[in-house]
Amino acid sequence: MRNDWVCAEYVRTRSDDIVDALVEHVGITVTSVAGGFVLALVLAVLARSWPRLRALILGTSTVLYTVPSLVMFSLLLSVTGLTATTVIVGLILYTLTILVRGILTGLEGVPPDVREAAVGMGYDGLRLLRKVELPLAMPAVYAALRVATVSTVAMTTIGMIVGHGGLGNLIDRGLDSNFRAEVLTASVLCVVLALVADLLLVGLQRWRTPWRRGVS
Amino acid sequence: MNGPVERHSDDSTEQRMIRLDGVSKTYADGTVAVHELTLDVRRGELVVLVGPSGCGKTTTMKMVNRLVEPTGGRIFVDGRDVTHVDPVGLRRGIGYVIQNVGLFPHRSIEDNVAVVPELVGWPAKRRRERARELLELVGLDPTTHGTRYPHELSGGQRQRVGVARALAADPPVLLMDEPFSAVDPVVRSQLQDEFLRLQDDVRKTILFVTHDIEEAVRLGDRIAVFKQGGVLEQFDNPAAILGAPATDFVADFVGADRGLKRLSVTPVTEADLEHPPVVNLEDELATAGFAMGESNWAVVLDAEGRLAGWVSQEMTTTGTGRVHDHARRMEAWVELDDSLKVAFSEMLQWNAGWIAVLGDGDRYLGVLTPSTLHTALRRSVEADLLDVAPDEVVLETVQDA
Amino acid sequence: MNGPVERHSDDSTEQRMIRLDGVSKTYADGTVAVHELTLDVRRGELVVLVGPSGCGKTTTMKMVNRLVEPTGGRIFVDGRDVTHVDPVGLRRGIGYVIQNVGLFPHRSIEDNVAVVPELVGWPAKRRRERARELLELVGLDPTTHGTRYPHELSGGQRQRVGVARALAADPPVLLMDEPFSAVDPVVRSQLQDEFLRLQDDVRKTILFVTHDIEEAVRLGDRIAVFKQGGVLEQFDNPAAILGAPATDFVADFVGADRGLKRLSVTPVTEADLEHPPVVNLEDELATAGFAMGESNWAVVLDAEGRLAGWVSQEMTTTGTGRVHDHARRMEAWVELDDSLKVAFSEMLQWNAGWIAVLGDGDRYLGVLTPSTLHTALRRSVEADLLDVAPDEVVLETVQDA
Amino acid sequence: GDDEEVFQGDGGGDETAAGGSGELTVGGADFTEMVIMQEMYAALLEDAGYTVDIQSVGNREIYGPALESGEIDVVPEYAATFAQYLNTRANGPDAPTDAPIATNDAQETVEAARPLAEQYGLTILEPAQAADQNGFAVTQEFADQHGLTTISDLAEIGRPLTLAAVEECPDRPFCEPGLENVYGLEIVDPPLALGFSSTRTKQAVQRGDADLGLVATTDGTLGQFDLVLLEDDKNLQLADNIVPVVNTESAGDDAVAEALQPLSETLTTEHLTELNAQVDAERQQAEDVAAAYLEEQGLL
Amino acid sequence: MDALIEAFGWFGDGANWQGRDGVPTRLWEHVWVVAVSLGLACAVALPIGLWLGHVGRGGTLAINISNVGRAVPTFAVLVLLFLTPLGLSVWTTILALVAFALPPILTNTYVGMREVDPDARSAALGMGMNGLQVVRKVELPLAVPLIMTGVRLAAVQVVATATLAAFVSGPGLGRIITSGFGRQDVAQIVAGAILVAALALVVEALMEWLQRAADPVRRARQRSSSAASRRARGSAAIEVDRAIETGS
Ligand SMILES: Nc1ncnc2c1ncn2[C@@H]1O[C@H](COP(=O)(O)OP(=O)(O)OP(=O)(O)O)[C@@H](O)[C@H]1O
Ligand SMILES: Nc1ncnc2c1ncn2[C@@H]1O[C@H](COP(=O)(O)OP(=O)(O)OP(=O)(O)O)[C@@H](O)[C@H]1O
Ligand SMILES: [Mg+2]
Ligand SMILES: [Mg+2]
Repeated sequence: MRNDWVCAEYVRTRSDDIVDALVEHVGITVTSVAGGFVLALVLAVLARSWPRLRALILGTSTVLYTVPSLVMFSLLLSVTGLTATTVIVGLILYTLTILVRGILTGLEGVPPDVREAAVGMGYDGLRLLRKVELPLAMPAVYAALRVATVSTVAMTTIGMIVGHGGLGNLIDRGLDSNFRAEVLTASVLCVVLALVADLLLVGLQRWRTPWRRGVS
Repeated sequence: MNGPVERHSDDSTEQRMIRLDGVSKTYADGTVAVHELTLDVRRGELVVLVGPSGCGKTTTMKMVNRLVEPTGGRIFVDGRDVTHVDPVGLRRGIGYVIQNVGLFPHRSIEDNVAVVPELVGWPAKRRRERARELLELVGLDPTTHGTRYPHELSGGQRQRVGVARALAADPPVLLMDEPFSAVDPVVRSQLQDEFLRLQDDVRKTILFVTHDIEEAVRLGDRIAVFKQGGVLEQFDNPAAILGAPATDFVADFVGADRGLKRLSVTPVTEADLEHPPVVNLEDELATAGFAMGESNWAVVLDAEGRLAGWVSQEMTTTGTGRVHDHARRMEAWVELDDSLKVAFSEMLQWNAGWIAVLGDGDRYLGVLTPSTLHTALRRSVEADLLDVAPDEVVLETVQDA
Repeated sequence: MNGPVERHSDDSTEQRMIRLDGVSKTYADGTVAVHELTLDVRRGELVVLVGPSGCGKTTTMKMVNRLVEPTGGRIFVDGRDVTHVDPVGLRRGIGYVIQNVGLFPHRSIEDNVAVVPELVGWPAKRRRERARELLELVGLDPTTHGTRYPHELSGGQRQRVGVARALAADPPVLLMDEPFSAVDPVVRSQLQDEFLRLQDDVRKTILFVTHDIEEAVRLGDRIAVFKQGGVLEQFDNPAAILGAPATDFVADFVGADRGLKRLSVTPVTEADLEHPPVVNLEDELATAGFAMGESNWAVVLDAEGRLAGWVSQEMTTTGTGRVHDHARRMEAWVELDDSLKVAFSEMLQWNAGWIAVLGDGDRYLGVLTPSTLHTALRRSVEADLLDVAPDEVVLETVQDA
Repeated sequence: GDDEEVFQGDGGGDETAAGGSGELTVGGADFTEMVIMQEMYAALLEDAGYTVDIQSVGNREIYGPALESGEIDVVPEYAATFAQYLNTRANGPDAPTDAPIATNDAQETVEAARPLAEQYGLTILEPAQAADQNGFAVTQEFADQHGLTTISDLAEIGRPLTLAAVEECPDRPFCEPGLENVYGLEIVDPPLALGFSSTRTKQAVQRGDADLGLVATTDGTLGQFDLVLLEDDKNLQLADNIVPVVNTESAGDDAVAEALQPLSETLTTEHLTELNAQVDAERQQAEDVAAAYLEEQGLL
Repeated sequence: MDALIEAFGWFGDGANWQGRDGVPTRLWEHVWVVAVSLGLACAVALPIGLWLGHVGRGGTLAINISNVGRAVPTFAVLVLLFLTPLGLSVWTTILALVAFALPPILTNTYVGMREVDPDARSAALGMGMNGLQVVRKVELPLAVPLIMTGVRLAAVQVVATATLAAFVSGPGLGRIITSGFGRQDVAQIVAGAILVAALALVVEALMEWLQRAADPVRRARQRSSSAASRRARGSAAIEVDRAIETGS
C-alpha cells in the first residue's frame, strides 16, 4: 500500500472523522482563548493596580507555561477528569503568559493625558477601565490575542493525550500508524485554521477599532 | 498671607466661587509643588495662573477637582469644602480642559464632547443635540466634524473640541490647563479671540493655566504669578502686574517689554485725548483755514458731528470752495475702550501721525497721537500703583520736549 | 517667475550659495507640497522660510540635502547640482538641525555633537575637542553637560545641542527646521539672541524654517513667506515684508499688529533724533535756566560731552548753585542701531517721556520721544517701499497736532 | 504514598448494571490494537444491552486513574504489563525489577495480579489466548545477512548491538537487562528511546540507526518497514495476553464478564496481527474492522 | 503536595545526579540545545527583521507568515524532521526549536526598528549616515529593548518546548520526564517538570539582566542617576530634583 503525503482518497473517505476533529479543535481553541482572555484580563488589572502582585502574576504565568503538557494534563486530570475541560483548562493556563503581558502592555500604554482627562471628567473605577482604558489598549490586546490564538491552535493538538486533541488526535494516530496523509492533512488543517482565526481577529480588530482606520 | 498684594479682599464669601485657603502640596518624593497658597476666584471671573515650567500651576489646578489631594489647607468650590465631597461627582460638575487636550482617540468628536452628559445619564438624543450645539459654539461644523475622530482634526480644531467637551454639561466652573499651548501662534491668537467671545457669552468661573504671559494678559481678569516651589508672587489684574510688578521675579517674568505688553490691556479713555481744530464739511475753506490757527491740519466732521475725514492747512490756502471738496477720507479710527495697542497698530499701519477716537453712536471724541498714547499708558500705570482712577493721576516727570 | 517681488536679482551666481530653480515636489499620494519654487540664499545670508503648518517648509528644506527628492526643477548648493552629488557626502557637508531636535538618546551630549566628525573619520581626540569647543560656543559647559545624556537636559539645552551638532564639521551651509520651537517663549527668545550672536561669529549660509513670524523677523536677513501648497507669496527683507506685504495672504499672515512688530526691526538712526536744550554739569543754575528757553527741561552732559542726567526748568528757578547739585541721574538710554522697540520699551519702563540716544564711545547724540519714534518708523516703511535710504524720505501726511 | 488516591475522589461512575443495561464507558490507550479491542468490547457490550461510550486516551498513566474512579468502566489490557503496573502502584517504581509478579504464563500472572487489582477496586477478567508481547525486530536484510531467526542468533554476530526501545529499557528485565543476561547480547548503552513499537523505532531500525527495535509481536506494519521479528526462543517475554479489566463497582457484574468472555475464547494472536494490519496497513477504520471480525466469528 | 515532597525526595537521591541520565548531564544538554537553537534563530531572524524594519516595507507580511507558522504543532515538525536525513542527530531537535523561536524574535525586531523615533532616524540621515550606519549607530541601539524582549520571550518558550526532544530520543530534561512516565515514577515526573520550570525562570532572569545591560538608553539613564547622587553630595540640589524627575 502506498503511503503518500497527500491522499484525496483519505480526505474523501474519512471526511466525517476530519470534520469531527476540526469541530472539536475549533471548540477547544475558542473556549480556551476566550477563557484565557477573561482570566488574563482580571490578572492584568490586578497586576496593574497592585505593583507588588505584578511580579508574582507574571512569574507564575511564566512557570505555568513551562510545565510540560504531559505533566500539566496528568495533574489536571485529578480535578477535571478525562474531559475536554482538562485540555481547555491546560490551554487557558498556557495562554496566560502571552495574554497577561499583552493586556498589561496595552493598559500601560494608554496615554496618561487621556486617562487624566477621563478621571478629571468624573470617570471612575470600572467605567474608566471599560470605556477608556480597554478600548485604547485594544491594539496591544489584539496583538496578544492573535499570538495566543495561533499558539493555542497548535497546542490544542496536544490534547490528544487525554483523547481531546481535535486534529491532534488525527496527527497522533497517523504518526502511530505511519499514515502520512493523515498527519499532513491534519497539520495543514491546523495551519489553515490558524490562518483563518488570525484573519478573523484582524477583521474583528478593524471593526472594533474604527478610530484607527487610516492611522498607519 | 503676606507678600503679594491682594486686592478686593472685602468680597463676600458668597462671591467667591473657588477659594484656596493656605493650600500646600508636597509630593511623596518631597517635591514642594505648592506652598501655602491662598487665592480666590469670583463668580464669573477668569483667573490665570502663570509662571515658569514646574512652578506648580498644574498641581494647583488639579487640587481643585481633587486629581491631586492637598497636603495642607482647604479648598472650597461654591462654598463647599471639596475634601468632603465625592470626587467623582465633584469632577462631573467642573469642566476640565487638560494640558495637551487629552481627547479620547477612540471616540468620534461628537462622542468626545458628550462624555460628561453621558456620565451623568442624559438620554442619547439630548447628548447629541448638546454636542452639536457646542461644536457650533466653538466654531466647528457639527455635520462635517462631528463624526470624525480626533486624529482627523488639526491641532487647533482639537483644542476647540477640548473646550467644547469641558462645557458640555454646562458646569459653572471650568479648569483649563494650557488649553491653547499645542498650536502655532497664529492659530493660538485666533483661539484666544474666540474664547474671549465665548466667555462673554457663557460667563463661567474659570481657573486658567498658561506659561505665556501674553496669553495671561490677554485673557485674565486677574493673574496669579507663581514662582518655583509654588510660591504666589503676585495676584492682581493684568495692568497692575505689568505696570507694577510686586517683586523682581515678577518684573523679570513679565519681561523687559512689559511696557509694550501693557498697551494691549490699557483702554483708550476720554481723558487721554487731544483736541485738534475741528471744521465742518460744509465750512468754506477760508473759514476752515482760520479755525485751524497754527495747527497745520484739522479734523472734519459732518453735520451730525460724525467723523468725515481730515483736511490740511495747505489745502485751505491753495484750494477754493468748501471743505468737503478737499477733505480726505479717514481710513481708520478706534473706539473708546479699544486698547492702546489697537490704536497704535492702526496708526502705524495707516502710516498716520494720529488716529480719531469715536464714542457711542460713532460720535467723534478727539484724537490720539503717539505722545498722548504714551502719556495715557504712563497715567494708567501710575493709577494702578496708587490705586486711584487714571484721571486723578498727575504725572510727575517731564512729558515732552 | 512672476508673482513675488524678487530683489537684488543682479547677484552674481557665485554669490548664491543655495539656489532653488523652479523646484516642485508632489508626494506619492498626490499632495503638492512645493510648487515651482525659485529661491536663492546668498553666501553668509540667513533666509527664513515662514508659513502656516503644512505649507511645505520642511519639504523645501529637505530637498536641499536630498532627504526628499524633488519631482521637478533643480537645486544647486555652492554651484553644484545636488542631484548629481552623492547624497551621503552632500549631507555631511550641510549642517542640519531637525524639527524636534532628534538627538540620539543613547549617546552622551559630546558624542551627539561629534556625530558628523565621527562619520568623516576625525580621530577621537580631535572630535572630543571640537565637541567641547562647540558646546561652549552654544553656551553649555562641556565639563558638566558633555558627559550627560539628552534626557538629562532641559528643552532649551537640547535645542542648543542640536545647533552645536549641526555646526560640528564646520559646514558652510546650515539647514535649521524650527530649531527653537519646542521651548517656551522666554527660553526661545534667549536662544534667538544667542543664535544671532553666534551667527555674527560664524557667518554661515543658513536656510531657517519657522512658523513664527516674530522669529522670522528677528532672525532673517530675508524672509520667504509660503502659503498652503508650497506657493511662494513674498521673498524680501523683514522690513519690507512687514511694511509692504505683497499680497493679502502675507498681510494676514504677518498680522494686524505688523506695525508694532516692525518696531523690532527698525534701528534708531541719527536723523530721527530730537535735540532738546543741553546744559553742562558745571553750569550755574541760572545759566542753565536761560539755556532752556521755553523747554521745561534739559539734558545734562559732563565735561567730556557724555550723558550725565537731566534737569527741569523748575529746579533752575527754585534752586541755587550749579547744575550738578540738582541734576537727576539718567536711569536708561539706548544706543544708535538699537531697535525702536528697545527704545520704546525703555521709555515705558522708566516711565519717561523721552530717552537719550548714545553713539560710539557713549557720545550723547540726541533724544527720542514717542512722536519722533513714530516718525522714524513711518520713514523707514516708506523708504523700504520706495527702495531709498530712510533719510531721503519726506513724509507726506500730517505728522503732529 | 499514593498520588493516585486523589483520582478516586471523583467516584461517580455508573450505577451497577442490572442484567445488562445501563451506561458503560470502554476506554484505554489510543494505539491501533487497543482501539480495535475497545471497539470490539463496545460492540459486544452494546449487543448485551448496554449503552456504550468509547474513550481512548494517551497512555496508562492517564486512563488508569480514570478506570479506578469509574470514569472508565472497561479497559482492554495486557496481562503482564498490567500486573507490573499494579505492582508499581502498590510497591514503588523499582518493584517490577526487584519483586516481579508477572511471569510468562498468562493464568499465573492474572492470578497474582488479582489481589492487587482488588485493592484499587478493579476486577481482572479472563485473559484471551491472543497475546501481544514485546518482540525484537531487525531488518530483513540484516536477518538474511546474518541468518537470523531467533534472538539467540544475534549473539553470534559478535559485536555490540544498537537497540531502539523505550526510555525505561535499561531498568526492565524484558529489555536491555534481559537481552544481556538471558541472551548474552552486548547492547550499546544507552538504547535509543523512541517508543514501544512506534513508527520512529521502526524507522530507526529500517534506516540502520539501530540494529534492533523493540516492537509489538502483533504489529501489522513491520512489513512496511522491511522488518522481521526474531523469535523469543528463551521465553524472556512475559505473558502479555489480552485481558479485560473492569471497575468492580460499576462494571463488576457477571453480565459484563459474560458478554466479553466469548471474545477472549476466540481471539488468537494471529487474528490480532491480522486486525492490526487491516487498520495500519490497509487503512481501514478500527470500528469497521472490529465489527467485521466479530460477525465473521459469529460473536454478534 | 505529596508529589512535590516525593519530588524533593527524588532530588535527594544521589543516583539521580550521576551518569548519562543524571540531572547535570540532562541539564547541560538542555541548556546547550536551547542556547544553540536560540543563537541560530537570532542569526536568522535578526538580519531579516533589521532589514525589513529599516526599509519599512513587507514587514507585516513576514510577521504574519512567521506567526501563522506557530500553528504547526512542534511535535509534528519534530517527527517530520526525524524522517529527513537529519534523523537521530541533535539537529532535528534544534531545527524544530529554531522554527519555533523565529516568530517572536522576528516580530519584535521588526516592530522595534519601526518604533525608533523618526526624528532620530531623520537626523541620522540628514547628517550623512549611509543606510548601514543608520542601522548600526542609531536604529539598532534604540531597538535593543524590544529586540531583547523578543529574544527573552523566545528563550523561555524554547526552554519549555525543548522537552519535546525526548520524543526522538533527543537530549535534555524532557528525557527525565518521559523516563518518569515510562517507569510510572510520579516523583521523577514532577522533579523533571520542576527542573524545566526552574531553568525557565533562571533564563528569564538572565535575559532580563541581559536586556538591561544591552540597552544603551537604559544604561545611560542608570549612569545618570548614579551621577546625580554623586552630584547631590556635591550639594547641587537642583540637579537632583531634575534627575529624579527624569530619572526612572
Ligand atoms: N506626581 C508627582 N510626583 C512628584 N513630583 C511631581 C508630581 N507631579 C508634579 N511634580 C513636581 O511638582 C512640581 C510642580 O509641577 P506642576 O506640574 O504643577 O508644574 P507646572 O507649573 O504645571 O509646570 P508646566 O508648566 O511644565 O506644566 C514640579 O517640580 C514637578 O516635577
Ligand atoms: N512623506 C509624505 N507623504 C505625503 N505627504 C507628505 C509627506 N510629507 C509631508 N507631506 C505633506 O506635504 C505638505 C507639506 O508638508 P511639510 O512637512 O513640508 O510642511 P511644513 O510647512 O514643514 O509644516 P509644519 O509647520 O507643520 O512643520 C503637507 O500637506 C504634508 O501633509
Ligand atoms: Mg502644567
Ligand atoms: Mg515642518
